[in-house]
Amino acid sequence: MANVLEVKPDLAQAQCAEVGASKFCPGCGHGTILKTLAQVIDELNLNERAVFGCDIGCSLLSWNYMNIDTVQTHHGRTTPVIYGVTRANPGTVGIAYMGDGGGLAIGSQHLVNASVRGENMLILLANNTNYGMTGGQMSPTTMPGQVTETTPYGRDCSITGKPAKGAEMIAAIADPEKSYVARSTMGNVRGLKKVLKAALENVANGGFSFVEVLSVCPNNWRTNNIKTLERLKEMEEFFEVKEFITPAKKEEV
Amino acid sequence: MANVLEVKPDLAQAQCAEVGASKFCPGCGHGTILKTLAQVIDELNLNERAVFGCDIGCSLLSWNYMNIDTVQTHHGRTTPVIYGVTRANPGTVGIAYMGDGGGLAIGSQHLVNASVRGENMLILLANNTNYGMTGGQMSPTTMPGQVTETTPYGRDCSITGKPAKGAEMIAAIADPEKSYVARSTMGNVRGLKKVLKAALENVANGGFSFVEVLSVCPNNWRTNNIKTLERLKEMEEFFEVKEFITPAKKEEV
Amino acid sequence: MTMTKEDIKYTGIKVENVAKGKADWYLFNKLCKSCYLCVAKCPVKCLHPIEEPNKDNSELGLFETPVVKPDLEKCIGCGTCQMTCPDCAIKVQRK
Amino acid sequence: MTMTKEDIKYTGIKVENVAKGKADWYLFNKLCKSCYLCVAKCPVKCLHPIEEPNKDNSELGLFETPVVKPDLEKCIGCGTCQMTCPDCAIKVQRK
Amino acid sequence: MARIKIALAGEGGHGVQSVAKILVEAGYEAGKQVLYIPNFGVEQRGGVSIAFCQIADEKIGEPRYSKADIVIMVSDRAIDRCSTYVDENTTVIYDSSVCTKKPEVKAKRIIPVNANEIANTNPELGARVFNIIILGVILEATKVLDVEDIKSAMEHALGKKFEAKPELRTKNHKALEVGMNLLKEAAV
Amino acid sequence: MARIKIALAGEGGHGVQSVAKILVEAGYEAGKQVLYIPNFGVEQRGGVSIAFCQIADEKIGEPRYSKADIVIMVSDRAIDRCSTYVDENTTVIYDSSVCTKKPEVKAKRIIPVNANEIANTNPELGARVFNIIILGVILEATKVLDVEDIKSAMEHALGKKFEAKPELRTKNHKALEVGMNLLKEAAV
Amino acid sequence: MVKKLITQDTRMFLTGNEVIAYAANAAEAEFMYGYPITPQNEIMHTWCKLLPKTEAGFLQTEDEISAGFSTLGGILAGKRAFTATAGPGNVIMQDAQSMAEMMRLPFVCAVMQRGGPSTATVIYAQQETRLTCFGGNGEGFRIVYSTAGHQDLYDYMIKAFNTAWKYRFPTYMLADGYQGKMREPVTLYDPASRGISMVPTEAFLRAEGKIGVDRDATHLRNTFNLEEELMEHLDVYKEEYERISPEIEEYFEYKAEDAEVLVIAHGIVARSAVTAIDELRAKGIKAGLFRPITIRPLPVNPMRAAVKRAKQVLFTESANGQLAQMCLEKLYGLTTPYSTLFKMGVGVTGDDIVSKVEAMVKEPATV
Amino acid sequence: MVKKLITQDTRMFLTGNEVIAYAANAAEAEFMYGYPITPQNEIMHTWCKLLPKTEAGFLQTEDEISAGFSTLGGILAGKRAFTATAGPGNVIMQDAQSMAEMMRLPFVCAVMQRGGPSTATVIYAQQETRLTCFGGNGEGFRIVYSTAGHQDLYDYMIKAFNTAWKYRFPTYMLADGYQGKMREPVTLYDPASRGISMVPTEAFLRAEGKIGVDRDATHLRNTFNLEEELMEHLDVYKEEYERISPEIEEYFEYKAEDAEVLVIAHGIVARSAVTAIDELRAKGIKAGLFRPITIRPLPVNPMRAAVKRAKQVLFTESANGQLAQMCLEKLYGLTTPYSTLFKMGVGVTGDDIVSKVEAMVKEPATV
Ligand SMILES: Cc1ncc(C[n+]2csc(CCOP(=O)(O)OP(=O)(O)O)c2C)c(N)n1
Ligand SMILES: Cc1ncc(C[n+]2csc(CCOP(=O)(O)OP(=O)(O)O)c2C)c(N)n1
Ligand code: SF4
Ligand code: SF4
Ligand code: SF4
Ligand code: SF4
Repeated sequence: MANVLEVKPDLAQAQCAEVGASKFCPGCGHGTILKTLAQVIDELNLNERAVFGCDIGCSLLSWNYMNIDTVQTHHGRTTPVIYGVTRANPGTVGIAYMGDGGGLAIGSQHLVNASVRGENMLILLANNTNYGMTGGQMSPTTMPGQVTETTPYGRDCSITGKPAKGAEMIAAIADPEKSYVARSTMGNVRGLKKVLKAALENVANGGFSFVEVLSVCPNNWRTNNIKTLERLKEMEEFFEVKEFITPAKKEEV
Repeated sequence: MANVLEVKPDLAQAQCAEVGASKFCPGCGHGTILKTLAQVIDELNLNERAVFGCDIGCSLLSWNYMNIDTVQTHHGRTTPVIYGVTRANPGTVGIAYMGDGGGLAIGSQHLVNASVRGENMLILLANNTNYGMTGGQMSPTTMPGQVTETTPYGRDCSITGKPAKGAEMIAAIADPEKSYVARSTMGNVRGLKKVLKAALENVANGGFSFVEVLSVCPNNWRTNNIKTLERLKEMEEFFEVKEFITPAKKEEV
Repeated sequence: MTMTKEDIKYTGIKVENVAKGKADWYLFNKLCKSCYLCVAKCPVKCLHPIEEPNKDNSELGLFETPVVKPDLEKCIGCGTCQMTCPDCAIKVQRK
Repeated sequence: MTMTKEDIKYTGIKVENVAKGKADWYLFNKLCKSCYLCVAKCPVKCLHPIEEPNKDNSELGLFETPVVKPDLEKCIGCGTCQMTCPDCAIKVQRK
Repeated sequence: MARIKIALAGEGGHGVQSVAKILVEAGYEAGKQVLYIPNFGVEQRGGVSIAFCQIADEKIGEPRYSKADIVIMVSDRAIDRCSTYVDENTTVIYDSSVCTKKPEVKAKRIIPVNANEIANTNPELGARVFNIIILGVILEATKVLDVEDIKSAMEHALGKKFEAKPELRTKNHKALEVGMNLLKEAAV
Repeated sequence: MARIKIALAGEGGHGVQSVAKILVEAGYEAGKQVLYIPNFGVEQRGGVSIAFCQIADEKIGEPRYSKADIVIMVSDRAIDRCSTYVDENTTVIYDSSVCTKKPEVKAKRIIPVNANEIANTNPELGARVFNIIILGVILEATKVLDVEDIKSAMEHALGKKFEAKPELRTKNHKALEVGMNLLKEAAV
Repeated sequence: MVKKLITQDTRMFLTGNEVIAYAANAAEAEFMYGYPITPQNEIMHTWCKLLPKTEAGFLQTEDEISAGFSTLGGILAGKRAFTATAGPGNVIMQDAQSMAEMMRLPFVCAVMQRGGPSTATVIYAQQETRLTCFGGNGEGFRIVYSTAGHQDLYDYMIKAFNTAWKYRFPTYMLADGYQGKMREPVTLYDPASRGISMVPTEAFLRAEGKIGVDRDATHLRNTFNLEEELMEHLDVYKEEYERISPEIEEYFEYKAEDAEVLVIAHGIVARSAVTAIDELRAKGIKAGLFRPITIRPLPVNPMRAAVKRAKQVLFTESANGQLAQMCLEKLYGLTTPYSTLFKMGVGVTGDDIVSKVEAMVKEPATV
Repeated sequence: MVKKLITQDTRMFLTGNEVIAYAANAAEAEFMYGYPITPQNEIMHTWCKLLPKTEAGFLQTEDEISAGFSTLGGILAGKRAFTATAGPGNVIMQDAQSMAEMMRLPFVCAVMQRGGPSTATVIYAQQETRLTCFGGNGEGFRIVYSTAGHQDLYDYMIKAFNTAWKYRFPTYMLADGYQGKMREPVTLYDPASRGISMVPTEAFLRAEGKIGVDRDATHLRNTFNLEEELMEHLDVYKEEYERISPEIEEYFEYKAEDAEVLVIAHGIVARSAVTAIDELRAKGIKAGLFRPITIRPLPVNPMRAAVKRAKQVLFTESANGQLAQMCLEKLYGLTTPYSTLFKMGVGVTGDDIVSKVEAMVKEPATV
């Protein structure tokens, strides 16, 4: 067993070599989502057209993960920064990467208005049902009964309301003629890749895309590998994994 | 023709006598909506339970219109102020009154999250398809082709996106078990009254209600009475007037 | 203390016995802003701005513009104008 | 200038000729964070944390915790582990 | 003239700002230094509308002043709001056919005019040109501008309407003249 | 002892903060003045984790200090990060069985210990109690607290686990002892 | 009514954030509105964990804008409501704070400063000093207590509620990431046992009585049509603020009486100064500390007196002179030379101050 | 490339807001992002009306938060982008401004001050002076030009773009509601005709070249894991800010040389001061004006010199001493007594200043 291996890991061109060892916690879903995104960028050859914006949230740890031009923004503000870029420089494939808190709570006015206006960008939302970066508080998507730091006795929906469903909301407000809206899961990497590809293709063609990815946060969930995947399964049952609006469907209309 | 009349105008108890002559422009829809609201408050006898919050926008001119406890807030912030009240003092019938700008643009994160959480309040949104108070700029609901100060050559939806549909969005995200969601119009005062009644009853019973009312802004539209009503008709065709979620439907489920 | 509705004296126009005597029609001129939405909405088109308002302060509205008045003969006392008026300037009282 | 992927030397584990010789299995230990998601996802349950990792620095991961290794006999070289790994620590190379 | 400070106040519908705009535009075209601040508040309509104008030969310093040289008040509420701009050097002009009261201020002179009445009664005029009569009054009161300057500024502002309805031009010119005479008479 | 300043640094997974918590808790229970600041940054995992502790007889002033009396480093990166807290009055302790290098600092003393190796090789111990061995080292190095104080604080922190698995208690006590001895030996 | 957890003196070993949650309960706070941000999270966590015992209320909002405005809602409803924030959260909460300032609402907020500007670090700083005192589009009619340790956190968090409700100016407890995250011993007590009674709250909306019969409808506003109306209000606020300031001002002096070098510092940096002063005195250098506890309003007279007595002044902050600017305004006319030791976003240690003062003594500053 | 509208000197009679829109075009600004707020609306309106001629871009955003951040996006994309705001909009835009400060982005914003705090009035004030100079959770490494009329609006709006792009500190043109809404004559010109060439912009994202071949991927951030990393950056910013300040500082003196009473005022209030000084001189009172044009950084040396020469100083503002605080910090050590004339949210007239100075002369102030 030689120590130095003769092969290199399968890192996409759009992914930085130095941060192959990313700053995310062990087992964190952000890694899976981003490596898949990087592969898709390679495949679509968008490396020079893409601009990647990351939110504050654990997503900020990706500030030097992608080997494409990247800007780290403020909590909730990745959407306006990125549509600011694409408005000023059309042809840019803008990607705004954020958590469920950044997207559905503090940044929801931008999410909603960018969707309605059909800004030319991909909003990519990693839903791990909590606020990872700040130590695991309730987020809009926290599951009923889920224990978090601000729901220490489990989320009581009679007080907090039911979990927010991002993709369903965007599907209801986005312009079906130019939008791609889907929910995917890191539990199905092949599916995720397909979705990201469709989403980025739509953006490259001038459209608006929203993709919510069901993700995991073993650190704050305090789960081991098995429990993590079990919870992800539960999420997949609760949050419907599907394409809500696709360019294909558009053509059918 | 006696100068001093022996009768008084039909002002609701929930409406202030002194401001019968409101600060709104001639023909402004805010007057119609608020007088109807006041009548409904009287009829449901909510005068002591109600708290009225008004946004910044022409709605702020109602800061002393209602003869119920009122607080004027900031642009877009009426929703959080009012759910702040009702969270702290359950039993309060909270009413957040705002324009389409305050509700769907700058306050949309609150609108969306209050709807998802099912805050115990009525969000009442007067949609006059522009920013009235600031002199008539485009708002999220400005109609295709509409001339405003920021779309001086008519709203071009290929640049700005299509008009936002508030009630449809809320209907997609509100909890059907406890929500009442409707779009009404000041063009049909009887219908408006029915809707407001259902909405406030639902709030009085602990629910969340959202009502969008199609309204008019003759001042910024620069329309006379006939043109004003014609435009309102156009709006009624573009924005579907209906109950999207009702407590009745809930029982059917 | 709030000035109650009873304390306020309203001036304006009274048109007696509209709708064949079934109702009286009132306009509170200091509430009217001359938007003329009532005029546009009247189902029998009997409501009109006063062409030459007199100066006794009952025919000029809040902004000193002419208020409206129905045609006694045509008015059916339906109350549409009252319902329409954003400023509660009209009252149609059935008898 | 970015250090290119070619410049970096990766250490780790090589398991040759898995899947009846159809593939080689590699683990880059300085990328592995010992989350063991690959372990849970392996369809034939052949992947395991190394119980007693040796100290030559190829069996301890980024946080100096034991990395994983497949059972040469059982591994079918399907690549699920590679796809699963959030940190690109595994490579299954078909021959 | 070093600098003349004019405050013009009326109800929202009185066209006070349109008149002020024509006035300062005329001053500008005549090569004067001018400065004009429309009063604006949260209410689009319904409040008292005030136009603060200055016309000067040299660069104007302060944008707003404590006391005006001429204050024109065309409604009761305008009297209430604008008395603060009056001191013993101020000429106050008010429309006695609109206002129900007289300004109770210590001023250099207080001159009533009945522009509104004239507008409504003179068959050559009409309610619409009430504000232009007031403009005539101001023109006469300030005496810093030529009637031709005003007419050309009017052309600028209302030219399109005049094209469409040439009799409007005559009416407006007439109103201007009437206004000027009104003050001349009142001033006697 | 007026005040003793301790900086303890290791990798995210090393249990550095748990050890520090037990240490200060013991100090608190012993009636000392204590102050503990966990190092925290944006990264939940992966960075160097540092615990800044102070134990004193009198009220503690500054919350963070420039130089520590004792610095314990249990990884290469910890050596890099924490050399700044060392001066000629500092005792530096590092785990030579984890670190691949020696701290290059000017210090009062630099003491290598091989806690990790011992944890992994001593059949009575195990990798899990590596941090408790370090705690023993600190206890011996500072000499301001009694081993019984530490044991009771450990009981506080790990009591539930000990209840469930009483052999854990023995193991931890053993680790503590080993750690103390380790320093005693190294210090000779 | 909320249930109070601390009924007798209790010594505990807590993080500062835990102390604040306990203090709010001791002050009979009824509702917390908040949005997570490091380093204040554990205030919320502790508050939430204690809810079954305290029977208080909590709402996690969608952002700090809503946290600020819904706190105002709670206050309007007559509840002793509060919030806590830091860094960028403090920035966007200024909008609500401005409304509180204009409407004289007893807004209470714990600010746990972190590095700035922007997201910067989650750790520690004193870079929100100016923001907390003067943020928003107003004149800073606010009251700000700057704390220097856990006992302060407890004492002043309780006091903040009473100050806010008594004077109706937004009131802040300004601390920092170190204080929030560090652990030290603290004695919790029932305020009543210290002779502190809580100022009763008042329902600004839905007060007792039937509208139009017992009382008028309440109409609260923050917008005026005329400049002059606005000025009238602000002039009253200013007059009141200046009148009550002497009652509110607090400060702490340490060996300042005969100090030749006077250190001026606030919050936890003042604690480092105490350490430094002891060391300096041991070395024979007459150093002393003036620590304003209320940094808004500043205790101007005692500060001027102390500066006048000294030969040199040192301003030291974990910021670029935010406190110094506020102080120097009030010290105008004096001529004691000053030096500065500003470390942006980083803690100031005793050693830092010792070296600086030694240098000052060696080479005295000139004006 | 945008089309420039003004190719030769053109005298016009415009509102200030119109002037600003023209100035932005003259400066070759390519994109405006904005949200309506009185009294800056007409900047947007004019910009939009001119779009077919200028071929520039415009985006009306959902709020000022997005206006600020999308402006940053435009700048990152390499465009000469800008925004404008006022009052509460300026408050919530501080978040984006803090990011610009941290990332040294050439953010340009026209601030048209209105009454505060809160929604207050839509009219006029100088109550955003501190906010614009120091807002957010940072140290105010910003450049702020305070204008006093339409010619200033044109000159400094153009200059703001060059300052921002040259020095990479957020740059503001601070004006007010009067200036925005009032009309006065102004001469528009092509900057080139005055020897002004526009500093070229630069694409911070998607620069020329293939990633990994011609250049590295760009990774911009505003967050650091360690306090020390943060300080390292801020120390550099501070050093640079101080180094370039002398190049940037601008001021205007009016009869200040022999002034016994020195009025210190900025923006349009300084214009009232000029009127007052003429009147006072006519009355035989030796009054003079020191007007900082850059209120951040302040022209400290000339200001100190002027104050030193004077017998008395008067600070006057349409605010409660926001400029005065900034100045007094820098004037520490001097002993010239000062008085104040602060009118919150209301214009200061020449008469106001005349009366005040007369009173000062009658009864001189003491320190
Ligand atoms: C204005 C503002 N408020 C709060 C924070 C603190 N904050 C940082 S990350 C975060 C939550 C992140 O959660 P999410 O967006 O779901 O992403 P995750 O970390 O789970 O990936 C919060 C509240 C901040 N940085 N800025
Ligand atoms: C934070 C903030 N941004 C902007 C404004 C300016 N503003 C006041 S009202 C208004 C628009 C109102 O439009 P809308 O909400 O549609 O109500 P309308 O006036 O049409 O009834 C705006 C932008 C403000 N007051 N505060
Ligand atoms: S805290 Fe959760 S979301 Fe954040 S890096 Fe760790 S596992 Fe991932
Ligand atoms: S501007 Fe429009 S919305 Fe506002 S009061 Fe006038 S008519 Fe109504
Ligand atoms: S009565 Fe009412 S509806 Fe009719 S014109 Fe007057 S204000 Fe308008
Ligand atoms: S190889 Fe990857 S998936 Fe497997 S344990 Fe290591 S980091 Fe986790």
